[in-house]
Amino acid sequence: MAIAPARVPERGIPEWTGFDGLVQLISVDGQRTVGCPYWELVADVGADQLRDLYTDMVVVRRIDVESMALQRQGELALWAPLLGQEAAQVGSARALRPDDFVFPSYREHGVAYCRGVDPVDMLRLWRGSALSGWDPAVFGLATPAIIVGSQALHATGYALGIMLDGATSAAVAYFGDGASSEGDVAEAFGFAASFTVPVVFVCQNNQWAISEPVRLQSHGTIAQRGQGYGIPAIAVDGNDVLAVLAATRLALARASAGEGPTLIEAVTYRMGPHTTSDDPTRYRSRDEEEEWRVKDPLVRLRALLRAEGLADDGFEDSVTAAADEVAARLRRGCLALPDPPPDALFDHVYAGPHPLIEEERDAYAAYVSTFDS
Amino acid sequence: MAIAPARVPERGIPEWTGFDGLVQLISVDGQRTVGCPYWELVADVGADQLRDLYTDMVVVRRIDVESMALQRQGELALWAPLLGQEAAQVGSARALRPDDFVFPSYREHGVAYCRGVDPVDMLRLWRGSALSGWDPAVFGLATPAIIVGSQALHATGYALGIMLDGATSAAVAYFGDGASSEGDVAEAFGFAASFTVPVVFVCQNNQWAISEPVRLQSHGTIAQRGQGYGIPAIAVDGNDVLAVLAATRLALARASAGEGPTLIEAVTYRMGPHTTSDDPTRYRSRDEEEEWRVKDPLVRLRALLRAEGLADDGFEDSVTAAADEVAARLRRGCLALPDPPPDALFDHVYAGPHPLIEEERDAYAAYVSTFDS
Amino acid sequence: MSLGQALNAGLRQAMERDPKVVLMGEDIGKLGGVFRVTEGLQRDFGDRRVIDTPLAESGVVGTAVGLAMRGYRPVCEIQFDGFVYPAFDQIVSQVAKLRHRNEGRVAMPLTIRVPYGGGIGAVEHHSESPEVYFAHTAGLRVVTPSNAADGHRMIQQAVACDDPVVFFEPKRRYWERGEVDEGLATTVAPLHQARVVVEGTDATIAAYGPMVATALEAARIGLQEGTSIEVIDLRSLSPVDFETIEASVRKTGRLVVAHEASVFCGLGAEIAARVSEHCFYHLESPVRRVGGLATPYPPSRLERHYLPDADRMLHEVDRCLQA
Amino acid sequence: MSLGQALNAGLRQAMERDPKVVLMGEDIGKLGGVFRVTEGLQRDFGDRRVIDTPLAESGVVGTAVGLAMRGYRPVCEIQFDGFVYPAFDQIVSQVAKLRHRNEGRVAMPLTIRVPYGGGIGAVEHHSESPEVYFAHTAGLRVVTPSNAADGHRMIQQAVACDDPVVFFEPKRRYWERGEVDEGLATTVAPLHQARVVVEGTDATIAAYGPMVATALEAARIGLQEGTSIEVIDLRSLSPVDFETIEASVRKTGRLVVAHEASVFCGLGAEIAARVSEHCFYHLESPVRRVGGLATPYPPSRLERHYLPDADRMLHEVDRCLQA
Ligand SMILES: Cc1ncc(C[n+]2csc(CCOP(=O)(O)OP(=O)(O)O)c2C)c(N)n1
Ligand SMILES: Cc1ncc(C[n+]2csc(CCOP(=O)(O)OP(=O)(O)O)c2C)c(N)n1
Ligand SMILES: [Mg+2]
Ligand SMILES: [Mg+2]
Repeated sequence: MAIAPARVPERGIPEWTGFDGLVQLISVDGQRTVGCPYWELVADVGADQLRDLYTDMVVVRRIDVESMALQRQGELALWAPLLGQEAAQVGSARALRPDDFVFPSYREHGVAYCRGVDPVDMLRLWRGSALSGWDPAVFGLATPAIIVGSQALHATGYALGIMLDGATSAAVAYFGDGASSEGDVAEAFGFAASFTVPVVFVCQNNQWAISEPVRLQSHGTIAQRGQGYGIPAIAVDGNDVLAVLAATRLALARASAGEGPTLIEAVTYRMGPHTTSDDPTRYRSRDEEEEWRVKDPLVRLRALLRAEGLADDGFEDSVTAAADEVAARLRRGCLALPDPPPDALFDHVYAGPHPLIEEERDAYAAYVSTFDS
Repeated sequence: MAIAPARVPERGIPEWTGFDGLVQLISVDGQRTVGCPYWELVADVGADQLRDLYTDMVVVRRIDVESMALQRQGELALWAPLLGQEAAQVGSARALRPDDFVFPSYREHGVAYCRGVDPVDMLRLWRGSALSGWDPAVFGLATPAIIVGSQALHATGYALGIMLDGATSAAVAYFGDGASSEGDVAEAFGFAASFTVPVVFVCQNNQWAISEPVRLQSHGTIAQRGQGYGIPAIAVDGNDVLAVLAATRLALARASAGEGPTLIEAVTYRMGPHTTSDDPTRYRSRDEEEEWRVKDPLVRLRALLRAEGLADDGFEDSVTAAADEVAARLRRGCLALPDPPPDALFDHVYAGPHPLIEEERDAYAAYVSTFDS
Repeated sequence: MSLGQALNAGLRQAMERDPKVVLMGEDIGKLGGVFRVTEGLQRDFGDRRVIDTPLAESGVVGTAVGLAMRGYRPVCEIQFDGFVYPAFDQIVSQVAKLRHRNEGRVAMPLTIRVPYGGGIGAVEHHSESPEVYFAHTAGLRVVTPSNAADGHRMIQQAVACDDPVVFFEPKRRYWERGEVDEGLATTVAPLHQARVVVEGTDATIAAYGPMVATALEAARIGLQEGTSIEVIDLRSLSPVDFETIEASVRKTGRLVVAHEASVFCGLGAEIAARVSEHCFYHLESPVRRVGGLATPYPPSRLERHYLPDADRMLHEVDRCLQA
Repeated sequence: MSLGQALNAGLRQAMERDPKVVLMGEDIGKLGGVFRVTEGLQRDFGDRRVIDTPLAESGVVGTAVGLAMRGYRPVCEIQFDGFVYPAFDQIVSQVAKLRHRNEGRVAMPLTIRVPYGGGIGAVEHHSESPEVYFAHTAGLRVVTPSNAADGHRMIQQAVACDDPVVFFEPKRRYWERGEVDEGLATTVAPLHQARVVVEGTDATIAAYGPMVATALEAARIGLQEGTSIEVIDLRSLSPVDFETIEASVRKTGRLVVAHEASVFCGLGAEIAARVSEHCFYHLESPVRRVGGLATPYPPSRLERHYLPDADRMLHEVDRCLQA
């Protein structure tokens, strides 16, 4: 979907306050909005691409559902569902170019999927069989950050490296509305603005940080926080995959053109619990959940496809079948994930030799051997 | 000077971009600006008050000069001069009410003076005879923060306490342009906005953080940073004591009225070195220093007083004499500051009994006694 | 009642006793904290005494400092051990030092609650044992209960204490039940007093927090195998109640110190160093330490190899006995 | 040349050798750092390799992490010891753990330079010795040179090291001069190797950083008084070269560990614990520790009472000899 690298519109970041002050290309009932200047950024997205985006979103949701099930069945220690955030993740990730580098949080399974990560590998961390699942360099995707907000600085530093290299790619940091309160995110804004580095901050404002509503973090918008640091910000309907795609393309184009950081606030909703350990009934209302169910990003894109005759039952069946296939593979792969050997404890703590590690490795082996005998 | 508690103007924070986008009541050449809505906030400031403000500024500068001299003579370990920031400090501090509570940085000698702290007590910290100099509760003034930015959170928490108490006073945090990059300051903005607490953030943007120019911290203004968090901000000519007084009164009035935090960016200049250890010739030009010398806050207020016939040679001589008297007392007091007894090492580490402290206290006494014998 | 419930009850009593006690933290209100330790407290005391904060740990502790200066007695919750580091600066440079800096003119009666330790199959950063960072920091008190009764008493003492207390809660023991006397005065034992949980004669195991139950298991097994092990629950990590430990070592002549944290420069080092010095002529064998490895905390499928269990404790006891 | 100049020269050589070496920090450019350790480097290598950063320590280290992931080899300067704490989270949770987290697929060749220790009459937060916080943290290497020659060699080794190194510089020794062989290969000794600086037979003093010169003074005085003291410069605090220490203790039978940091849970605890265990039958007397008090660092007019001096070291040596 990065096929048509966007140019930075001459007039900078277009103003658009069509829908709740958010950039929106597809309305909640699946109509194309009229007059939004962001359309020019996705002018190349035709029928096939729309169907691909839909397929991505369905598959990603299926991965999420399957992982929830695996957790409920005791196969995963934990899972952080992305339900409801498929458009924000797929839309932004599909705008990325292979040489961009992403610093995700723990909820970006959709982003990881779009970067080409095998869903089974995503589960390593959640099953507890590893602290990571893939080679960051291969996919241009760091291991998910669990320390909320820390990755914003990593992305900024990586972007500084891109700038020093004279490259035209970008670093992308994903984080949540809650994370925007952490000092690290603020420092990342400051460094990124000060150094004018090619970084895109994608904040998925899913309305909640565990039990805390976004208004507890910020009375204004998160987009405004970035602007205070001199970072142009785009507030976008995060349940509109095309709008997110457009905004991300614009941000990446700005980065590549040497215009520095952009903040995208993708306004969306965490339709599920924070993680499988969470119980949202303690802190939010069914009414609110219902209100957002109407804005479901998949429903909306399907409505568009249907309205424009781009999808029929046959297409949908094939998408479902593809998603089921991915889910089946995921389940098989999960169950087959091996436990690491105990000796792996000592691996990769240091690159070079380290007497204490070697000593403990030997002691551990000796200790284990007392049981063998 | 807190005599006429300001009311919050109905229209909120008045816009005023008369001088470089800054609120200004006295022009660089000592003229009253016309039409600035902030005048109504200082309508009660007559001849006597203007002369008092001038006296404060002269005395504060004299304290600073004397302390620099004491450091050069080896009587202080270090000194952080406020030269050039007298208006920003006196103007803001004179707006404060007795029950407001201030969290200063290490450069706020002028604020401390206005809060009633004995200048000799200010030197304890710089002489190395104590880590603090006065009782914070008595003066409504915390011990200066050396960890840059940390005090912004303390002020926010204190303000939360004021709010919980249902009191109408405010907490005030002073920090610099450099500090505005620290995560703690950002978190303070976030908490203050989220809780709507009565705190005033006074950022003295003196253009430099040691050797780093303010543009390295922020491409926009510091006022904007606060606004991004939803905190109304006032950018004020920090070398204009009346403008700073007006802005601070407005901020305090907002706080007392339950309208929450305000950020004041007082644009000023650090005319001296960062501290007595610093050598500004390494990183800034004489031209720049000259440019700001013209804007000297004392010169400006004197020009106004002279132009309006509020000061004559006799008045100025009496001010100088008063300042010299303070300086002489300061010098005598400094030289007389006692070293703390070694045993003080163990005092006040804990409120309650602590076996290890007692053990070390005894061991130390025993060790010292080996030399006596 | 469980340890988690005991802490909840203790907090409730502390809040009832002193209106200046205020709780702050992420998700402690309606949710009652991710471990439900503050469950029901916002409902009963209101959202001005049980305050959900923005998601920023330095902010939580830094604003608590200001609240304390205003005369409040804040109790901060850090959601998990691994999230205390963003607040490290405020804890080390402010909380720990403010009283000393101000020559006693400023009080810092702050409690910082930190669920800590492993063994619950969690993802990274949720199983750490950072206690020694705080124990090494002058000006702080560091304590950790190992059971419901101590949790109930110690949290009240910590909140009532005029010094800052970092209060480590052994999260994998939250659900373990024990007798709690809710009427118990908070002054029964000083907060820093250790306890001999089981008496023994052949060797001493000094443990704390989550490791106390494990040490007790080791002692039970030891007894079956004919070794009489004395188990000490340190309860306080700064200061450490060396009197109790040294008295035990003078009796048994052998000491094993156990904790989940990495052995290297862990609290066990201080205890071994001190006991080796003070009990030099009473030790029959070197003090041995059993604890976490000199590696980051592993993925949870490996944690049982990382964490000391009763077998590893007994292995070290055996080595003491064989020396 | 002085230690400060030696570090400057070492950094220069490291930058010449590897174009991926980038320096970052507050005031390190035109000013050359408050201690002038980076003096002239921005002039000669440009502001893309010697980068003045905004005033935020977590930001400095956090962006360095990203730079390292991009293939750079960042060297961060923290202006003073007391300002490292805002970066603690990034150091402990990211820098230390990223390689392990990623099973070796991510390298973290980062150096964090920290001027540390007291004795220069500074105001609060400018005289701290936080080394044990880092030594206890798995995944980091922690080193500290005591003299110009080591400074010159070790900073180059640290920068070349593929692991993160927290590099503590004894600020009160910056101006002390020593011979430096600028042509010296960086591979003469492994970075973690300790050194017997002065040989002796009656007792060993193990010291590091600023305390090495003090220990040498103690050894000189001791010799005049008839006591032969061996002095070891640890140089590396994680890992610790126990071989060298234990060999010395097996010879002298007595050990005093000295550092400026608080004794309680300081690095000396680990050394005492380990040596007491491994040299149990060689020790003629308990290992003794001399160091900072269990109090915050005092106002500078009291620092000489807080900091170990040669007399206090000799006092502990005497107690060892009398035991
Ligand atoms: C530094 C830190 N503090 C606390 C946590 C615990 N925690 C994990 S996720 C989370 C909420 C994050 O909310 P948000 O940033 O909005 O992201 P979301 O979970 O909604 O995707 C919290 C408090 C953490 N992981 N790291
Ligand atoms: C956390 C922290 N980092 C670094 C320092 C060292 N330092 C002291 S003052 C200063 C510059 C502060 O600049 P600014 O905030 O603009 O205040 P000013 O000195 O100009 O009044 C620095 C870097 C510090 N004291 N604390
Ligand atoms: Mg969220
Ligand atoms: Mg400044």
